[in-house]
Parts: sequence; structure tokens; C-alpha cells
Amino acid sequence: MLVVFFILAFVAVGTAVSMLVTRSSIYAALFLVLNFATVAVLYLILGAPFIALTQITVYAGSVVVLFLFVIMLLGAERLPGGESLKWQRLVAIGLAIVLSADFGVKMIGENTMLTSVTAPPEGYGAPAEIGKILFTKYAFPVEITAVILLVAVVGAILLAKPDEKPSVREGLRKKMDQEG
Amino acid sequence: MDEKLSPIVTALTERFGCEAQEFRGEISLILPAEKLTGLLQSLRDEFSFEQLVDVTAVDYYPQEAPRFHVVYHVRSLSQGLVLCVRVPLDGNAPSTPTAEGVYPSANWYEREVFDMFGVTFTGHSDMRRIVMPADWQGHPLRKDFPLGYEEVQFTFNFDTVTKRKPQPKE
Amino acid sequence: MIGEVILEALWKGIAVLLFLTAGFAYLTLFERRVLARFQVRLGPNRAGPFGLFQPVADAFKLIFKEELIPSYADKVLFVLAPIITVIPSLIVLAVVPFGGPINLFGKMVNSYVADVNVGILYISAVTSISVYGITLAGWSSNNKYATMGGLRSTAQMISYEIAMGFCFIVPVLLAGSMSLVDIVQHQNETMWYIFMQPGAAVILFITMLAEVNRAPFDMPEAEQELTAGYHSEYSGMKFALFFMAEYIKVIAVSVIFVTLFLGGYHFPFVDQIPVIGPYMGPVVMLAKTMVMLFIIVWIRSTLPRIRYDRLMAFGWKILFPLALLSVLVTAVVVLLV
Amino acid sequence: MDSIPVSYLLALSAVLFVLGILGVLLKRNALVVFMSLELMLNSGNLAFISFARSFEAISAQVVVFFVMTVAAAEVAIGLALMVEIFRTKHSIDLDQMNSLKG
Amino acid sequence: MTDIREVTVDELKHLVSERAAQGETMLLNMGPQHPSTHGVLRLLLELDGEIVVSCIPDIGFLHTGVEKNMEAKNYQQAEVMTDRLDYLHPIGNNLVYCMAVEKLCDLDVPPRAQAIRVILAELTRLGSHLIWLGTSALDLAAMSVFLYTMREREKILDIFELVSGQRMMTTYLRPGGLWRDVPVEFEEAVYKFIDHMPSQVDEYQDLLDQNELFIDRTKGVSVIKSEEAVRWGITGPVLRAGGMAYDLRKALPYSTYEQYDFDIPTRTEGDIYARYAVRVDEMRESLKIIRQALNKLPLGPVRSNNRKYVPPPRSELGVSMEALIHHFKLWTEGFTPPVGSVYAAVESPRGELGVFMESDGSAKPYRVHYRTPTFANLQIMPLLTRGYFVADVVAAIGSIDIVLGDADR
Amino acid sequence: MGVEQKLGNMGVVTTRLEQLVNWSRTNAMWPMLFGLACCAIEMMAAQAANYDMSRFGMELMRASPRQSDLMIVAGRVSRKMGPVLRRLYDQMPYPKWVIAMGDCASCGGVFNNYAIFQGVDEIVPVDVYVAGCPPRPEGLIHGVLTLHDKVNHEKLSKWA
Repeated sequence: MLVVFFILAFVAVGTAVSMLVTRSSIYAALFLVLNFATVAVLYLILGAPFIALTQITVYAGSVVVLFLFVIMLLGAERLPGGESLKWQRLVAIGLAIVLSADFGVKMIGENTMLTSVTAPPEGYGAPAEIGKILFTKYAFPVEITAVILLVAVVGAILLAKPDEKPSVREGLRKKMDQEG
Repeated sequence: MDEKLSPIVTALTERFGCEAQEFRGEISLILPAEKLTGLLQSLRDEFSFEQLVDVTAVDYYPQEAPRFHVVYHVRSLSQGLVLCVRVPLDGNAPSTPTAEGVYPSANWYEREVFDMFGVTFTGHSDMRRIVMPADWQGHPLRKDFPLGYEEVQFTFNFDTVTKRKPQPKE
Repeated sequence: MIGEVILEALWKGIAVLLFLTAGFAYLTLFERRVLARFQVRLGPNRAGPFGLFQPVADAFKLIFKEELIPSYADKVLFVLAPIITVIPSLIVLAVVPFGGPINLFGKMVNSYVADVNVGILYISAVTSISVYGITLAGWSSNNKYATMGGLRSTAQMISYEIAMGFCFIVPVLLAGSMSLVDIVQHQNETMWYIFMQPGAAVILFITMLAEVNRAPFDMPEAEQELTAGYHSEYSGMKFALFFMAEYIKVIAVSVIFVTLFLGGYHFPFVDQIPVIGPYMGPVVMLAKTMVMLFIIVWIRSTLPRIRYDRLMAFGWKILFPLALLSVLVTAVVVLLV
Repeated sequence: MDSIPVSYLLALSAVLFVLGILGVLLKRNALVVFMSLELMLNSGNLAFISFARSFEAISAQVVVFFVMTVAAAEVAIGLALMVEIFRTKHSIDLDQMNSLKG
Repeated sequence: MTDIREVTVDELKHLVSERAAQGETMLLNMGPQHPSTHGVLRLLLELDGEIVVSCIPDIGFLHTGVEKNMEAKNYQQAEVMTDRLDYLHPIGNNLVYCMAVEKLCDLDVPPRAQAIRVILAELTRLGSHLIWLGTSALDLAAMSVFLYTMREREKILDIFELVSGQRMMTTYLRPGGLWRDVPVEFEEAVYKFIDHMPSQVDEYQDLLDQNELFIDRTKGVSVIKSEEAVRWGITGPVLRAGGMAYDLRKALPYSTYEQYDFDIPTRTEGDIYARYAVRVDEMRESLKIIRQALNKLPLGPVRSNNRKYVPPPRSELGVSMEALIHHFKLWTEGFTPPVGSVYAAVESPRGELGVFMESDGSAKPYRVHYRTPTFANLQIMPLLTRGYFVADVVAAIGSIDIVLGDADR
Repeated sequence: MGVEQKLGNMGVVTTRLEQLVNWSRTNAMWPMLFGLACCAIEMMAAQAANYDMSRFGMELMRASPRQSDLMIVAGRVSRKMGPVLRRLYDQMPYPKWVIAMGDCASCGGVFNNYAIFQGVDEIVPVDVYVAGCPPRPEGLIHGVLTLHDKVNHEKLSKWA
């Protein structure tokens, strides 16, 4: 189990680093997918099959595909990477180190109260269980999320819609008619 | 001559001073290049020759002036008439005004005449070669352009012809 | 104990893979013969008796064909894309039961590779990642036709996935479980879901055709506009993998459809046949799948291709609301009954 | 079967989070910045799931579910914005998005 | 062999929109080897997403130099070339060539020959429409229609083979008549075909007319009305689908078409579906013409008696010295028409097919020019596609029924 | 050009392999959609119901040269088309074959002039010439079968 975890952790960190290092947006998106997939496997190990498969469906199946779609649509495969200001980079790395150190200290300090993960008990994380709690205890958040999604969809449509004439096609036809 | 055609031809010959020829019931009007656009305009607007059927040319090489005749056929769909208009051109840098303004369909026909005979049409919107490759040398339908005949292989010259034939790489 | 479990999963997995690959090979022949019959022709009949070795010939030819990688292509993704396309289509059937529990050498064996309690979610997850192969193939070829094919298929698959997801919910609501084993069992106890919810069944069938890019939704490889679409630049085995993925997906969606709406491996009275009855599950499944495949080929031979903008409008403006409606109706009925 | 200490999982989550921060701070390509954001959300999810397993609390899984939904909504809006910005500026370089009017 | 010379964007700047230079729109090269360009047409499409902004047709990939080659052959030899121009309509090409020569030489054609010409020309029209129907349905991926139409076309080809020995390039029509009389089985074979054919046309219509997808892809797409079509020199079904009932067979009847009773099918919409409907109706009208011509097929000779231009029948060669001399002269030197130029035109399945022929008094034509319908009709491709989708380009190409041999010559 | 280079001389095994591969190549020879002129119509006729080339596994007409094995040059090749044809031939993966269908593709046919290549064998190597103007579908099928015969006699050493 531990071996599996280390392999997965290695892959997850590796893909995350590669995502940051690569200069091609397409490759970055693909590394992100791999990262999500490894994390999904971790979820499976942690007894959350529902969340794991939702993760793959939502993140790998829709979110990153959208990313890829937009990259291809814009033709933005190769754009400048992290060539930003020198001090900004140094500060960022410094902050990262501080954050990691903070985490490490906390982790070592309070390790005792956390248990180890073993095989999950029967029925833990089953869809029925999640569904029950989702629609009773968390019914209100579900509604709010639904509204957020709706707003997002409407907003996305409004944003992506070409603002001028009804459509490019109509405009072209009109222009053609004028020219005769 | 067709009775419907004759008043039209008379009117046109008077107005534009062109020469009318008849052969097998078909009328050809011969007129200089500069009057062409006006003639076509009045043909379309006054005599309802709505459609330009064809533009082509004939090369009378080695005769030099005129060496080319650019031949226009216009058709009246409503009256069922065809009229031929010929424009004689000199052999040296032949050029004539385009009929594109009157009949938009002249665009490709004139490109073809340019491609095949080297007659340029002034005012044409897109004077490029149309059927031959863009880097082709010469104008194939001129009479001084060789047919490009390839020798027929017989037993006696089989090897010599084969030797001349290009062979592709695998 | 654990070794035994792994071994069992292994041989069952291999059995499913063999079924799919052999099925793929003979589906191509089946399609070519049936299509030929629709078109008053004979179809391939020279390779072996009745052309039965035709798939073998195709396979050997493709194996011994030169593999070209265009010089402007993105080499890594160009090679990876066919593999990414094939794998989801191969693993999607892991949760489908092919028959009831059978007695094999004195041991009761279940006829599925795995019974996951989120089986339907597994299917939708796997189908949702199958879009990658096509998108990347189109992009990495560095060919305008291929890129357009890839973009088209991405948009198409994402759009139809939504309606498909809603159609998946209908059996889940009816059976009260996400496990395909439970769904089939419930259909056996009550009736086939296609009789309960014919609307959802039809929508699911249409969306599945679109999801696997079959006629009349074969936009990404619309031969008449995009030459060969996303696999324009592929040759040899890499092309064969795309070919394989496409046909395996067709088999897979047929099997899934049969499982969700046509009662899976059940058929009235078949399991009461003495002696062989319990073993008839896979045979029934195969027969039902064949019927589905025949319908798919029939559609291909009859219908023209839908235009791309109409395809998207159809998915979003017609199928999506209808699927939503059928979920609503099902939910209300399940709640009241 | 041996077990995985939860602290390992949390450490992994922390590392991924830090990498996400680095991406957000250092990258100039808006799309990659977006991806880094997703990575950070994901590492948070991982921590949630670990705690859920550790404390046998199914509620944490539900929270992850919400996070995913909101992330999906965010991506939809963000990418729509990106397309719109690209249409006017012909670039998705963050350094050039410094004016409020396009 | 030269390499492909790439045409730069600069050369085409005046043809594409300004946005192409900035890379906002995509330039897509369709053809010359593309499954749905019906041969070797090349279209340079400027696309905004999936929408066509501009379309630049490039022809000439099948330029055969026929006109030049005909100048090097005498009148009989040159006819062989004409079959291969519009290879879906070979007998019509022969017909218009023969009509031009006959006009040039003032030749008469006996009525039996005229009637057989009509029958064969209409059969060719049917065959051409069948190919068009099949391939343009195939462009919309309705693949079965193609195989059904090819099945019926084989029956037409069998009739051609019966009369001439060749399936496609028959060269059966000759100046002054026919090559020889039709065999006795001809009438029975044609009757059999025209009795059988209407049900087949119904079958095609069953497959397409009720088909929502087909209607969806054809109605309201690539509209061109007749006024604009006339300005652009469009003829044939494309013109008639726009609302103008203009058909050379009615307007300027040739080959005794005036004797037959038939209608000119028209539509007013001018879209792809209208062109489809016009052509399908034309198929039925052609069957009507064939039946009438066959019912009153006159007896008599099939070749003109003018021995200056038409070779004598083989039976005369053994008994008449004069016939032998004519035969020898005609097959060695050829005939010499008077000086002058003529224009003859027929209604081909695609529109007006005309021949401009100039003679300088020698045995070889001084200039032969084919006015081909495809060349004229192809010119409006930019109009037909601008503002529509890429998929509509394919349907539009199919709907104007192009034959590249006809356009490039 | 696939794995065969690595096999070397293995006697009986390779002979069997040779037969098998040649058999598969003849039975799954996918032609490229390459209609040029008149002959293309007869090629279509050969594909269609009455003649049905699909019997030989040839109905999978590929639009992409990458996936085709056989180029049937159906019709005359003009000077403008020649370079395109050669490029398409170069894009096809080995092993590839060419059938020159009809007189024009074989030798220029009746068009002995400036515009037409006097035989497509000036541009690409041709395996089988089919005579006729245009050849009947039977003629094309005979040409294809002749090519099958030729392929069946190919030696393993020739593949690489």
C-alpha cells in the first residue's frame, strides 16, 4: 500500500512540476490530466470511489478538454512561459519554501492525532451514503451550487457570444447582398 | 438573316460604325476594341441581350495586323437570339477593355483568353492564368506555340524514344 | 485468497479483451457484408470461405505497412494518440455483467470483471476521457483537416456527453443503484427499461451514436469534407488502432445499451432451458448486441450526414432538454409509485 | 496490508499546493495560471478526502463534491473570458492584461 | 517535372478578406485531390471557424489541350476528342460538334438519324443525372443512393454498347448522321429500360425526399436566383432551379426537339434542393421524350446523301467507282468546308454546351472552341458558398453538377 | 518496411510468412480515391453493384494517401496535376502500387499534346497498365487481379 502511495505521489508531483516547466500549453494540460488521474487513484485508495470517478469525469473529461479546446481554438500552443521579473521569481520561491516549512513543522508537531489509512470499511463512501447526506444535511449548499453553475453557464454564454451582429454568417450574407 | 435580328444589327452598325458579316444565318459584328464596352452596354440594356455566352479568340498567325480576333457571343434569352461580336487586335501586346463591368461572367472567360492567347484585358479585376500552371511559359493556343507532339514509338526508334522519356524515381 | 481474486479478475479481463478484439475484427466484416447487402452488392467474399479471413488479411496488411510520421507532427503525441484512443474503449466494459453467476468447474463465478457500486459513473468517466485521443490526434498531426476534425469531435463529444449522462440517470433512478449488476437484476424482476422509459432509450441511442462518431454523426471524419478527419495523417498500425477503437466503441456502446435498457443477459424463458439454461446469458447478450449492431449499420446505409451546426443545435436544443425531461418524469414517477 | 499515514497524504497535498502557487505566481500564460489554480483546488480536495478517511467523516467528501462543481463553473467563466480577451488583444499573456478597457 | 509552385497569400490578396493576412481567418486548401470535388477541382477556402468567408476556385488540373489538338486533326478525327470533354455526356458532345460541322458545311441530317440522336442524347442526359444524383448524395454521405443509381446507369451503358460497341466514348454520331443504323434489338432494349426506369426514380426520391437530414442540408442552402444566374452566364438546371424556364431544347430547338411534347421543370427557390428537384423532374421528362421519339421512330437512311462530306455506305464501294473515290478522299484527306465561323449549342445536363468553329477552307478546323457549361457555372462558386458552412461547400459543388473535363478542356 | 527487415533469412518460416503477407496484401488492398477524368467514372462503376470490387476487399476507398496501398490513376494527368500526383504518391506509405488505368494514364492516349503527360510512368513507377479508353470495369478488375498475381510473387528480400 505504502509502495503504491509513493509511486502515485511521485507521479503526482512529477506531473505537477512538468506542467510548470513545459513551454507548450498542450503538454501542460496533458500533465494536468495525468495529475488529476493519479489523485483520483488516491481517492479510490482512500475509499471515495464516487468522488474519484466524478473527479475523472469532471476534471479530466470536461475541464481539461475545455482547456485543450480553447488552446487549439486560439492557436495558443506556444506562448512565453515563466520569464517574469527576477525578484518576483525569487520571492515566489522564498514564499514557497516558507509555506512548505510551515506545513512541515505543523505536520511533525501534530502527527499524533492523525490515524493511518487502511482498507475502508464496507459501505464507506458508497454513492447511496453520499447522496443521502448531500440531499439532507447539505441540501441548501446543493441548491446554491446549482445556482452558481447556472450563473456560470449563462455568464460563459454571454461572454463568448460575438457581440456585433446576430452572427458572422448573417453579417456576411448581408454584406454580400449589398455588394450584389 | 433573322427578322428579329436585322433591326438590331442595323441600329448597331449605324451607331457604332461596325461591320456586320453573315454566314449561315449567323451575324458577326466586327468593331474596334475601344467601342466594345459601349456596344455591349447597349446590347445588354437596350436590346435585352442578357447573357454573355462566351468569350474566346482566334489567332490568325502569321498575319500581324490584325493577328487576333477576340470573339464574344451574347445571347438574348427572351428573344432566342445569338449575336457574335468580334474585336480585331494587333499581334504586338494585344489588349482590349474588359467586359466584366457589363457582364460579370466575362471574368473567367477573359482569364482563359489571356491564358491561352496572351490577350490582356485592361481593367480586369483578376488577370491571372486560369487553366495552365502559374509558372507556365507561353500561351498554348497561339498558332506559333507547338502542339508538343511526342514521337510515336515504333520498332526502329523504340530505344531512342525510350531514352528520351523521363523516368520516375521509385 | 487475494491472489485468487486477482487471477480471476485477470482471466475475466482477458476474456473481455479477446471478445472485444475478435468482435472488432468481425464487426468490420459484418458491417461490410451487411452494408453491401443493403447496396445490392456482395461484399468481401474472396478471402477464405464467405470472406471470413478478410479481417485477418486487413490486420496482416496493416502490420506490414510502413509507418509514417509527418515531419511537422508533434512526434510524442502523434504516437500516443492512437493508444490513448484505444484504451478507454477496451476498459469500458469492465463493469458490465455478461451473464448470471455460472458454475464453472464446481465453483460459482460471476460473469463480470468487477461489480463497482458506481458502475455507471465508471462508464461515463471512461467515455469522457476517450475524447483525448481524437483531439490530440487531430492536433498533433499538424494538418488543417485533422485539426478541424479533432476540434469538431471534441465539441461534439462534450456536447452529447451531457445528454448521455442524463440518460444514464434514468436506469439509476429506476433501479435505485449505480451498479450495472443491480440494474440488470432489477430489469429481470420488473421489465426492460426500454418499455418503462422508451424516450430515454431513444435519446441514449442517439447520443451514443454521436459519442462514438457513427453515421449520421460521423462529423470528425466526414470523408466528403475533411478527407479522413483526425486520422488523415495516420498510416499502418496507428491507423489500425483508430479503426479498432472506433469499432470497439461501437460494440461497447451496444453492450452498454443492451445492459441499461434491453434487460442485459436476460431473455424470458431462456434461463429455464434445462442444463444449458444458466450458461445462456452471454449468448443472449451476444444476440441482443448483434441486433443493435445491425441497426447501427442499417442507419449508416440509409441516412445522410447531418451538418455540423445542426448537429450541435440538435444536441443542445433538442436532446438535452428532452433528456432532462425524461429524468424529471422518471424521478417523479419513481417517487410516487 | 500495511497502511498509509495520513500525514504523508497531507504532505503530498501541501507539495501540490505549493507547486500550484508557484505556477500562479510565475507563469505569464493565463491558461497555465488557470491550470495551476485547478491544481491548487485539487490539492485541497486531496486534503479533504484524507481527513474524511482519517476521521470517518463522509461530510468532507461532500465538500469535495462542491469544490469540484465550483471549479467547473470557474473554468467555464474563466475560459470564456480568456477567449474574449484573446479576441480583442490577440494574446493571453497576463502581463499585457493591465488595462481595464480592451 | 516541375515542383508544385506554392501560391503565396500576396498573390491572392485581392480575393480574400483583410483578415486573412492577419491570420484571423484560416485558409484551407480543398483539393485538387479531395473526395468531394468531383474530380480535380481546387478550392481555396477562407474560413472563419466553420463559415466560409471567401472561396477561390482554381481549375485547370485536367486541362487536356483538346482545342489545340483538334486544330491538328481533320474534322472526322477531331470528333474523337469531343467525347472526352464532358465525360458524363459524350453523346451530347458529339451532337454539338456534328451540329457545328453540319452548319458549317450546310449538311442535312435524315429524320431517322435525328430521332436516334434525340433518344441517345436523352439517354446520356439520364446517365449523367444518375451519376450526379449518386455522387452528390454520396457527398452528403447517403451512400446507398450512389450504388442504386450506378445500377441503373449500367443499363443505359448496355444500350450504348449495343449500338456502338463502346460503353462511354461512343463517337457514334457523325457529321451528317450516324456511324451506322442501330441494331434491331435497340428499340426493345430502350423500351425495356424506359418501362423500368420510373419506378427506380421513385426509389431514389423515396430515399431522399422524405429524409429530414437530406432536406435539412439542402433547403435554403447556396441560393442563387435566376436574375443573378443570368448575369453570371449560368444555364441549365441551376438557372431553372432559380425560376427561369429556359431550355435550349425549347428556346432554339435542334435535332427535331420541337416535335416532342415535354415540359421544362422549374423551381423558384434556387437552393440545392430546388436543383435536385429540377434534375429529378428532368429525368422523368427525358423518359417522356425517349418514349415519344421511339414511338414514331421513322424509317430510312441514317446518313446524309451528300457525298462531299459523308462517306458512302460500304455496300456501294464494290459497285460504284465514284463511291470509292469519295471514300478514299474522305478517309485520307478529309472534307473541306467553306471559310467562315459558326456557333452551335445544345442543352447538356449542365447547361448550354456550345461549339464555336472557324474554318479556313482546309480539311482541318482552324479553331474549335467549346463553350462549356461547367466552366460558366463554376464561376459562381464564391457566390454559392460565401457565408455558408464548410459542409455546404461540398453540397454546393455537388449541386451545380460539375465535370472537370468540361471545365478545363 | 515494417518488421521484415529484422527477420533475416529464416528458411521455411520466412517462406510461409512471405506467402501469408502477400496473401493479406492482395486481399486487403485499399485503393486511394483518385479519380481524374473519364476513367474515374468507370472506376466508380467497378466499385458499384454490377461489378463490385468489394469482393476483393477493395471497397474501403481511402481519401487519405497515408492509408492507401494502391493508387489507381484513372484518367489523363495534366502538367498542372503531375506534381500533385507525385506528391500524393510520395505521401503513401510502402508498400505501394500504381495502376495506370486507361490509355491516357498509360501513354497519353489520344491527347498527344503539350498539356498531358504522355503516360503517368513519367512521374511515378507503374505496376500494371490497363488498356482501354476508358477500360471496362472488367478490364480494371483484370488489372487488379494481375497486380495481385504480381504481389503474390514478391519476395521477402524485396520488401525492405
